[in-house]
Amino acid sequence: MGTWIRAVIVGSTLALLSACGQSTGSAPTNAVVGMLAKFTSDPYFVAANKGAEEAGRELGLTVEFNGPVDANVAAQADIIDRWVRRRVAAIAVSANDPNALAPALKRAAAAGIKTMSWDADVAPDARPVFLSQASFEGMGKTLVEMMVRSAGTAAGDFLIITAVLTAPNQNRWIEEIRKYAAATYPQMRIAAVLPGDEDLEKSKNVALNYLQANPGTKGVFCVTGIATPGVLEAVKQLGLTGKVAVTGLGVPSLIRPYLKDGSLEEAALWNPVDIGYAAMYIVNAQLKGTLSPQSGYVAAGRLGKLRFIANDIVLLGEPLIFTKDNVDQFEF
Amino acid sequence: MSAPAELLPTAAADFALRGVGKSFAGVFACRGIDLNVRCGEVLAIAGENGAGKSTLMKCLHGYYLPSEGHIEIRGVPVSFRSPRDAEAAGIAMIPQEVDLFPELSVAENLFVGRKRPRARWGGFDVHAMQLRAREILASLKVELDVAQPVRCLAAAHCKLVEIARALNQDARLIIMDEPTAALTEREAENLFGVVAQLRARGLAVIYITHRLEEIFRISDRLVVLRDGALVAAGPTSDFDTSQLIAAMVGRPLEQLFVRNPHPPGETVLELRKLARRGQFTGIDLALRSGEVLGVAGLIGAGRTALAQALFGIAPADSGEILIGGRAVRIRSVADAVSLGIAYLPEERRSQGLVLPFSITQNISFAVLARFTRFGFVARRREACFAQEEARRFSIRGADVEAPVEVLSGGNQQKVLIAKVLALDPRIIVFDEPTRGVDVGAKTEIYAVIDALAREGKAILLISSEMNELFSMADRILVMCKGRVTGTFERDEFSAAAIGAAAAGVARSRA
Amino acid sequence: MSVTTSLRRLTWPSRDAVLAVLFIAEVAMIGILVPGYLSPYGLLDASRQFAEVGLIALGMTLIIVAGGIDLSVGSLLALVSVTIGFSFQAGLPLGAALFAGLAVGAAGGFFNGVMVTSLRLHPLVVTLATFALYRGIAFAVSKGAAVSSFPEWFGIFGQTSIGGLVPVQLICFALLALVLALLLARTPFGRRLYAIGNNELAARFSGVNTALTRIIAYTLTGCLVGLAGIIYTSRISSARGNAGYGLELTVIAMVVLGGTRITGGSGTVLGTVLGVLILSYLQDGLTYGGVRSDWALIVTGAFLIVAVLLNEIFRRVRR
Amino acid sequence: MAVETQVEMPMARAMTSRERRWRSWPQTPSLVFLVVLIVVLCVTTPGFATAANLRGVIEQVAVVAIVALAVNQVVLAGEIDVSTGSLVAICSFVYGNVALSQGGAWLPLCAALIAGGAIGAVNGVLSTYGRVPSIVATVGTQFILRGIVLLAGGAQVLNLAVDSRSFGAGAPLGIPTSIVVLAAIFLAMQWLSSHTTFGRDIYAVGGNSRAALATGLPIHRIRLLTFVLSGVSCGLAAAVLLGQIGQLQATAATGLELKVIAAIVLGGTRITGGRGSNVSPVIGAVLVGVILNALTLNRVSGAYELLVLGALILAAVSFEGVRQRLSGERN
Repeated sequence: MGTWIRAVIVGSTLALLSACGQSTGSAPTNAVVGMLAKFTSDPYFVAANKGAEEAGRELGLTVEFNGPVDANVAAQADIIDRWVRRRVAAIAVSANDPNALAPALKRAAAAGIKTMSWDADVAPDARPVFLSQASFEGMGKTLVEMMVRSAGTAAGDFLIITAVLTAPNQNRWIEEIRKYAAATYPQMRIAAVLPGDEDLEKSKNVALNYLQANPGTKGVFCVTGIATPGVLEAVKQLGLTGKVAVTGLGVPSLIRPYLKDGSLEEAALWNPVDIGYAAMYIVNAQLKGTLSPQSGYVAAGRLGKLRFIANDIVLLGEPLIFTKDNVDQFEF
Repeated sequence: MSAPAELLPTAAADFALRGVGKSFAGVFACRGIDLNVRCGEVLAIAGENGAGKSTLMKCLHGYYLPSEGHIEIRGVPVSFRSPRDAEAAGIAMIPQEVDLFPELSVAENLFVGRKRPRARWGGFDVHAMQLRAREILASLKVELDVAQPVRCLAAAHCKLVEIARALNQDARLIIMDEPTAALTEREAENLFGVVAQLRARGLAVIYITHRLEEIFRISDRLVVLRDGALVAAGPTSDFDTSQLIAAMVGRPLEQLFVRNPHPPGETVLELRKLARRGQFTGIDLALRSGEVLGVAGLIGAGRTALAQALFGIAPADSGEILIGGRAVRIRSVADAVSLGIAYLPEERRSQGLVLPFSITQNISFAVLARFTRFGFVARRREACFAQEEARRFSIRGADVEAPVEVLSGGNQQKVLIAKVLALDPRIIVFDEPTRGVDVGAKTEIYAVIDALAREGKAILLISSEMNELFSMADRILVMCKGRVTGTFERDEFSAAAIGAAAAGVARSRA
Repeated sequence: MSVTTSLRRLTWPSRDAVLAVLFIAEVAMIGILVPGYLSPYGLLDASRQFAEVGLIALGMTLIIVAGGIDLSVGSLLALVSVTIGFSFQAGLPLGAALFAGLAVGAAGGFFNGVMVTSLRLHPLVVTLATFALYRGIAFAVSKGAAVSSFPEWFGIFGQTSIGGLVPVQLICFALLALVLALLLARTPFGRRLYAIGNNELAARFSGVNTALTRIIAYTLTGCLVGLAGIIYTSRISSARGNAGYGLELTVIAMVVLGGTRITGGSGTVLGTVLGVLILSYLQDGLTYGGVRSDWALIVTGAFLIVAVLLNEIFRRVRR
Repeated sequence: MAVETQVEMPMARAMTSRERRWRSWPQTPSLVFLVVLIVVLCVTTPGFATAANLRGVIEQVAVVAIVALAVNQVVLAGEIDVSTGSLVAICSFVYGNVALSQGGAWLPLCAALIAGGAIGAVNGVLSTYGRVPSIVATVGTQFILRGIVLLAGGAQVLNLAVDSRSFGAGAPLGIPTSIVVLAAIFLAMQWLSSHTTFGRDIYAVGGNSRAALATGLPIHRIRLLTFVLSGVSCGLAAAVLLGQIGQLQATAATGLELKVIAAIVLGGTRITGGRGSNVSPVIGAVLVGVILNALTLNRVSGAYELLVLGALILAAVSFEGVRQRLSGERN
């Protein structure tokens, strides 16, 4: 490359940089809330975004929804950093890793941006408040009880299909399932925990391979909504419907056909629209400075008052349980 | 010398070039060429590298569109837009390097780009293809397993497959570019037989070669190109070697090879029972300083393997190597270089040069350490060195920053020699140093070898050209099937004896 | 050289210049469309996002120039990160854990190089195997868990800025870019890499230990992956097995966008730096402007194709 | 430019033509590896050697194998296609939506095949006439297509009716449909390779593109067509995939492209083109399927899955490398 070209390039870069340096002082766009999902383009998070936008309209907040295309935690940190540079008013995150986002969120807080977490928590010292969809203990209990109802027994071998082995929420639920089962149903044995990698096909194949070799398995817990239809397909294909019970988390729109044809009796989830909706109300309270754990409650529009279950955790409510009778009432 | 008109009447020409010229970026590689070829004759085209032979043939084969002039087939002007058009018109070209499809079978190679025999149910008929392939090869008196992949074949067989390919497309004119370059003399002999058959069948053959004796051996007529123009043409019988050379280089050459006698010195290199499994075995030789030891033999006799063992590329696995009387081990190229051994590989484009590199970068490549200061290459010193070397070896036609891929074959070879000699070796192995090089450059290369011998270097000269060995070597060592089958002093040189030793007929005598 | 060629060389801009103009035009365009984007602080801070891929791309340039490729870099990054985290958790002092990470990176690269040269298989095949193997080891070691209990000072590699303006990893990247640019363009080692990429046989016949040279290139890349792993782990202060997932294709895309020929023998470190900057700032600008990642993916893909297409057209016009 | 080394060859070992051909088959080492692995698993792993399990394994690798069979042709022609993951996803999206609005299976299949073929053609045009290296062009389209699927289909929930799932579910003749589809594609490719001019030309172009050009083969068009083939196969694979899982997922088939390439090279196809067979990708895919199946059967924790897979791939690849070294072949 000719030297003169190099000179032109360096010169023009510097000129551009200095020219734009002056625009730095422009006022930060107000009342923009960054809503960070684990990944975009997933029915669950799209529904959460819908709720957040609904609340945004009610509260006069601009919700900017974003997230990585895969469950990439570094990309999440990048997006937070960009929001910090833009000085958005608040950031609400659902974290792929509890600790990985902590530094970025602390930087945000240092820049005067309100932060909170929803759906999947970050390290407690990195956010003032977490909106929990359901308590882990409650979820563990619900899942085990559903399984006992579906399988008709608590004795025998059970399989757990999880998301990825590193998923923090799933790992907590599995822990609570084991804990509750050990305490309440000592004959319940968790024979294996296998990852379905948040992929329908993989979840199906894993279940297929396992059940093929272990047809005596009493039931399969699906601790991620994506795995449930896959596992049901596997059970169906092996002709084990009615012999191997399936239950777990389930997004109503995905499990509707299985509830209808009887291959699935019950599945649980919270309302993802509500969690997005509630998150924005909490953010609004933070922005207004009215969030007060001492009061024990936070007002959340059409959801009424949400309870603080700890000094920094707000509980959305109890998980919803879907059956073939009530599933049509849910639009997510 | 004015360009003579071709001697044949136009009407007799089956294929003709009419005033064909081709220019690249305004510079003509050949211009105003008139050429006639009849069926049933072999036309040789002679000329130094860069004379425009290849360009002309590429025009005829449809690879290039002529910038001016046109091609006629039986008096009808035609225009080829691709080799495919030319092949459809019955013109086939057999390139210098084997250009087949290694993973396809012999039979399939004959049909690539051609219509394959169809089977009734759609698709093509493999058996019909194999049958046809066997027929064609049989007509050339060749027996091959047509179902085996070409990658398993020897070079000579590949050539024959290429000829069979041309026949399979019903070629009326076959252009052969240096077909014997990679063949042994016996295989070449075989090929001449095939060419004679083609002529007898009524095909036209255009034969390009640097080996003048081949021209006299097989051609009916010849044309000579120089600097892109046709400078001589006529029946081969009208020419003799010196006339032909004179026409090619534009000046009469009394003697092709100059050699100043020089008494050899101490023994520098000695091999004792050197062997490498599957390649050569029991090699004994002694090489003195100031001596040129020729190595003759057919391809596959183990000559190159021996050279590469000496240079550490494929080390020997038993026997001794003594340099200056001391036993040494050569396990890598680095070992060989540090012992003062240099090797000029036979394939300059694939083994010798980095084509996109400049002349400078190629010449300095093996001795970069010499121009390295604080870990960086001192580019000015490097360029100075290259300039000096380029002058010394009279590398012409480009400045030293030009990539070597734009140079002619002769100049490329000189760059390679400069690069090899930059190592300042004591022992130099030249492996086919003049292959594919024009006569002028050849002489220059011989002069270099001669000068090196006079400087007291010990030289091993591997060559398949008997003439070259006879002119250059002080002694000739003959190899056959991995063994030394004869050693000849200068006064014993005889083509018959060496040929016999190379063929393994006579047992070692010297 | 003919007069016309030299004239054309002067009048037609070099590939690097085209890329540089493209980069400036891109940033300027984002600056116009997204108010507030162009601030020195912001532009510098954005470098946090590409320092890791950038470092790996520098090494990848050497490998690709020498006619190789390395698909295992993303997996190796995960292995480095896990090594740091879990050796620290097992009681190793953090400093030693960092060295262990670097060593694992170097060893991973070295292993790639040895396998590629000793098996004489295409590097795509070998590194596809280590692509699975390295992440496999990372998963097996971590068993899916993550380590995050790093001391405060670990943040200096990925979270702090010099003078509150220049992120530490940017300095690291710039320094290494300079070092590698010199290494490739000005040293005998670099010359050997080009020679191997163009004609490995000729390099061998010239006395180059081609196997060793290639092993060094892979090992160097491994070291850079190790460094990137340290920065990555520090930046998100957690070590886990799924780090750097899908990184390899991005890195290769950046290198090729920078004008390095994918089949080897040609390419520059400056070009790679520009390739890194162009793709990274494109993504940064898009997300900054509130464009969702899905859209960013589409724009990035389109930009990659168009840029290489343009590059190709320029190359043909120059001929 | 690939120039053969002119090393003088030793006298050839005595070997019959047939033996030599069998030994030089590209898929021989992986086939041996697979057979040994299966024998070992039959002995060590209860539940492995049942018909149902083996059928399951093949069903599970059907999608990868179908795509790999076509991408194998791309690789043989000297190019590469790493956009197949996103391609399958977008074809699934097309299939799913047509199935939802029109019902049935054949009409959606046609739509998916057309979509796949069209995108494959774009890949092909970019990589040949556009001179963009195919690894870059297809990385680019992979990004673009995934982005489009995520945007268009991310929030969409698609539950396929039974009659739209006939390519991946059910076993009307006692053999699961996905295996029938796979077998059909294999036979079609086999026929293409051995009995059509296009099929042989692919080998010619990949083995020696310079000579192919000189012969007048339309190398750009041949390569472009292999990309179209790859795209069409992605359409078919989408039909099988959706049939198997019954629901559309925007992140479906993420990372498929590397599995496909792994299957191809594991099976012994030379990544630089010209050498390989149609058996190669199937063997490669089945090999991976068998390994994963054996891990689950043995209840190996998921944490070790990738490690074992990686080690075995490395072993298989090394085996091939060592074999080539011993037999003096070059890669």
